[in-house]
Amino acid sequence: MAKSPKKNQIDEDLVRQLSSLLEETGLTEIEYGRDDWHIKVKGGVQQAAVTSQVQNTTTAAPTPAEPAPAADNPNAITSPMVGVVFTGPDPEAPPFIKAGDEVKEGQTLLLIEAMKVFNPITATKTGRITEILISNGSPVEFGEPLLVLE
Amino acid sequence: MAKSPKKNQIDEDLVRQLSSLLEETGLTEIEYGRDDWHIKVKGGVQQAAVTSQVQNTTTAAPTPAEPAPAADNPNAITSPMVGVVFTGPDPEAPPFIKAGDEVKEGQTLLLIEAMKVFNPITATKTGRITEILISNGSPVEFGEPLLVLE
Amino acid sequence: MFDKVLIANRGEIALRILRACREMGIKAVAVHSTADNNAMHVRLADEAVCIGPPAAKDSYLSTSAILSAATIAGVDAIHPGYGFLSENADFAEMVEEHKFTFIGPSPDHIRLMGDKIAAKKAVSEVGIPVVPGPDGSLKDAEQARATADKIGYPVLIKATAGGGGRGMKVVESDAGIKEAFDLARAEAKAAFGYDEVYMEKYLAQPRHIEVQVLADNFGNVVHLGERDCSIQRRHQKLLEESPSPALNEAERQAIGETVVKAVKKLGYRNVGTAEFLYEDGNFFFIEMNTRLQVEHPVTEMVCGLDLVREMIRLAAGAPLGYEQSDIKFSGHSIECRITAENPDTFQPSPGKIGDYHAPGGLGIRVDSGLYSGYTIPPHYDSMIAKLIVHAPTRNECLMRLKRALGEYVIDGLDTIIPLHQRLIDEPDFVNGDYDIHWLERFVEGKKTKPG
Amino acid sequence: MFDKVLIANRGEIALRILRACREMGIKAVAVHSTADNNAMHVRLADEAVCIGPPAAKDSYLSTSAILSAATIAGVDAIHPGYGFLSENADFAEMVEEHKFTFIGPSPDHIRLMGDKIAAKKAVSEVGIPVVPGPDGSLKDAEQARATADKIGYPVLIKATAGGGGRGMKVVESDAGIKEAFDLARAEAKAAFGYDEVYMEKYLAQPRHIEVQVLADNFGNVVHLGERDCSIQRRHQKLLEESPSPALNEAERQAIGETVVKAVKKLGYRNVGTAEFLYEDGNFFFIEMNTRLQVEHPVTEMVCGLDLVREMIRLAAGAPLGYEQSDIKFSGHSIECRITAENPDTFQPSPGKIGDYHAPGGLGIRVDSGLYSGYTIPPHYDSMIAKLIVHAPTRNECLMRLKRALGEYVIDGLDTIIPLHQRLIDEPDFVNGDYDIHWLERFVEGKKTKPG
Repeated sequence: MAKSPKKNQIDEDLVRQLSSLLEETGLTEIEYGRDDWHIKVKGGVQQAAVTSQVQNTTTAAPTPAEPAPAADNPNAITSPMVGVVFTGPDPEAPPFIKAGDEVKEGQTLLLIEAMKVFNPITATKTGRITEILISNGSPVEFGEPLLVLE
Repeated sequence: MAKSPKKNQIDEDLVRQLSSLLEETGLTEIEYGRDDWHIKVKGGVQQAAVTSQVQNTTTAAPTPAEPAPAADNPNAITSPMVGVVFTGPDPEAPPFIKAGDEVKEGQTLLLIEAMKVFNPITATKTGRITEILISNGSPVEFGEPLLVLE
Repeated sequence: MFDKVLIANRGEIALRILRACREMGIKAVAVHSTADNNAMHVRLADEAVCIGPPAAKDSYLSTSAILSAATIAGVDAIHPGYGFLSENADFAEMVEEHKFTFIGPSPDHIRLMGDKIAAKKAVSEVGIPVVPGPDGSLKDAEQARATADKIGYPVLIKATAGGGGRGMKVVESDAGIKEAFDLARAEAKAAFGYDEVYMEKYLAQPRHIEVQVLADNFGNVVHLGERDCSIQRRHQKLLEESPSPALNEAERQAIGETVVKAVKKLGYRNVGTAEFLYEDGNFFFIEMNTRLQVEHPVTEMVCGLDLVREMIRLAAGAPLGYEQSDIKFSGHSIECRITAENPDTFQPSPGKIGDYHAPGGLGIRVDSGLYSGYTIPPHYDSMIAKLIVHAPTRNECLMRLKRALGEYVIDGLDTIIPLHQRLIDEPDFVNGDYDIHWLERFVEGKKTKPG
Repeated sequence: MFDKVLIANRGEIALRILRACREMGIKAVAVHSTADNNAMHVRLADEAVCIGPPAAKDSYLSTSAILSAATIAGVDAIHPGYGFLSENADFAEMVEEHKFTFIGPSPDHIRLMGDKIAAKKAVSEVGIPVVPGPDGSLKDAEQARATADKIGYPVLIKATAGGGGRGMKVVESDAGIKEAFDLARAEAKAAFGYDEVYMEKYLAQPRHIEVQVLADNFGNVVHLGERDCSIQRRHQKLLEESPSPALNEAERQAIGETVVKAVKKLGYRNVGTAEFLYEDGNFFFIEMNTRLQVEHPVTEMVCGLDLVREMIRLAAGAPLGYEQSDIKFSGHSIECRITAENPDTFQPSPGKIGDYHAPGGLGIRVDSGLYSGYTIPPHYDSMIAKLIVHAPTRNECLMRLKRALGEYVIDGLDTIIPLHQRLIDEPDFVNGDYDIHWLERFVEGKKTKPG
């Protein structure tokens, strides 16, 4: 077996041999070295299938559902319910807040209408609205980010 | 292939070769080094599914088929056909050879009977029989190791 | 016909309904909790709306969240599947108030059949045989004792709001009556927030046999034969088959006609199942399920109808379009419910699916949202797949089922597939000789032997 | 009945046969080349014997290797599947000489039908309509020209030993006759080592419709209706359906009875398929396939029989046990052959399967040995799976097929699934309005458009 491989030449049999050794031994990694050369092989990690499956099944699906990216921004205020979001008390009135506004904890920022009931979304802390992620009258899912308060 | 890669220069063929090796072997990473150069490639973790699937489907299968372990010993002489192996010219006669015997290249070691025809298995080189892996009259698959000649 | 239907459910039944919608050219809207973001029915849906956190009460049981989603998505109708809100009359009513079509029976019938005592009275009035027992609830242990003396021990004390065996107690003799009465009340209270209980004659070794019916809005009703669901553990069905090995053609026809007549008289619509206990050739009504059932596929396999498709058609106001004489039964079908549980200890085993490979070939059907890499959320029912097999005869069906169970690979967690494999090898089962207590005894027996 | 059967094939059909054996309680012995060590049928087999290297000629086509394996394993019978040795009369003969049962027609019938000219003559003598043309081979270009003048252009020059379109040439006019004759001879020589060719009338826009028959060893014969296999590319079938959208009930019965009568007269046994070209209400015999066919599942779906099971039963000497009047057809079935090829360029795409997820639910059948992580060897046919769909009507069948193709995940290589998805959306196909040239035209058309 493994005689020292010639300059810059991969000894494929050596790699294959080590790979079948992985198979056989159940090891996940083998590193082997000689004075003037060394080799290291790693076996597969189970995880793999998952993520790729996710991508692929999603491809296969006509219209994949996007998980609500709530987690994306720790400062994002997310919707506590599915409904329609309103930026002001009524269509004519100006919005409660706009990007850049300083707001006080407890201050009403938006309304979410569900089952004819208007639920106020209030500031979780005193701070500044850096971004508004929704538009007036748009439907929102549970957990959907509405705006960013920093 | 790969001539010695110059300083700060990538030998693309070498990378391609290793990546196809990943593909082929189902490895996820190959690191390969020499005094004056070294390389390491990681594959999509993908591969993983293979081996585990192999194990699992096999578990689910009533009686999994074992791939002929021909490769196990480079000095093993394997069966060139499916058939029944005989250690001597006829049931009464003594076997052609026994473990420990010195044999000459071309010398008949065994007979394999397939379709009423007896096919001689001859020594591929001059050497010593270190092991006999089959018993007289036993069936053998294609590629099944018969004996070890060193 | 509807353009868009909301599926107010999850798991394999949500996928089942989605597939029917697809095949009818109807857009399917999935609603899901955050725990189901990657569920197969969510991925394959035309639209998906996240309606709440994992806890079912805040998502799949939240009428307001589901109706808001329906409004936003602009659907025409809502299919409730089974479980969750499927037998909630108030929900069905709200759905209709919001001008959506509820794909199922009328709220009134759901309400009627939801009250076990009222249901028993109602169906017996239209000619369905019921279990001997007073048709009133029991006010105290004394009345319970008196009633038991009248109908004779053993007796069964059940929660009026019952279901799934909770608030259900068997009493063998006078001695145990008070304790059983109190226990049943307590359990009923805990399970249904409502402690009314009633009593009926307890049958020693009955089979569970149920009759499937379909009814349009014009009084046309057909039955689709029976399902034998006697293989149960803790009142949970594990394996169902159609036809029942216990019925002969005459019995089949007789009970079918009885149920059809009754359903017509009740003015019942859409889909329904009359559940019976069957002992010594007699049927005793248990309850009427006003929804699609988990085990509906075995009926589909033997009568060639797509029940979900039919529910949608009928809900849209289409007439049945066929009569009893058009219903042809062919072959035998068995369904194995595959749960993520240890086959010996029944420990739930949620987690991530490693390799997944469903059996294939002739006569095999798999209804499941599983895929390699999917993580089964711990918040919901442990049923993860249904393996349904169809063949010309029961014997071929058993051989095919055995073959298919052997091919099924669900890696990364425990499933009860090994239990199914053991039980279909049992002579009793092979001979169709089992009652609703058989599996409990079998499981106990097995546990003592090496797994 | 047999105790042990050797499956002399690979891929999905080996698995198909293995499943039938399992369900009949017969031990299945797989034989395989070193390239198929990890094939699903090898893993699921009761016994597996490696018979040679990847090259088919040294393994799946090696009669001696297969018969040695059969001897060693001590089987009762050998099922040849399709392709490989399935229509090799000498092999069938050797199998019987070795005292094994060959699961298929008699060697004599295989030999007769293997010779296209003799077959045409034989079947026309028992009343099967054939394509106009002399029943002798052509000795030279001159005779070819004379014959063409007689039957009129366009004509088709075909290899006597033909199959799969090799050694087949269409001649539009007198001008092209010599070149076509020489080419056909050369191709025939190359493909079959035998350059005899013959001529018949060329049909401009025929459909390929074939009739499935089953015959026992006692002269009982039934037909199982027809399959329409007109969706072909380079003479390779891609999609098949039953019943044919082109036939009416009268035509179906007529051709079925004609074939049954003929098969009885020929004393034919086991399974067989009479292939016809169909144009303007007329059938013209092409050839008789003396084996199980790739597309047999669509017949199984509509008539409820397990063809492999029947082959085994009949080979074991069992009588048919039913008559033509017992064969009931229900619904519609379509099979999509899924090959590992680029859907636009048809470049073969062997390699390792990444994620694999087969469609499920009502009316879906998948026959395939694929699994996640399996490496498709480059040495054999590119067909890796068959998706078979069944529904009450052709329209529902198409909707279901569309749904199922959308769910099918075969990752890591190209498959022609996208081509199937496109073609079932084509109005021509939806209307059943296609002939054997339709797909070629469709594919050409598509190629010009963005993929």
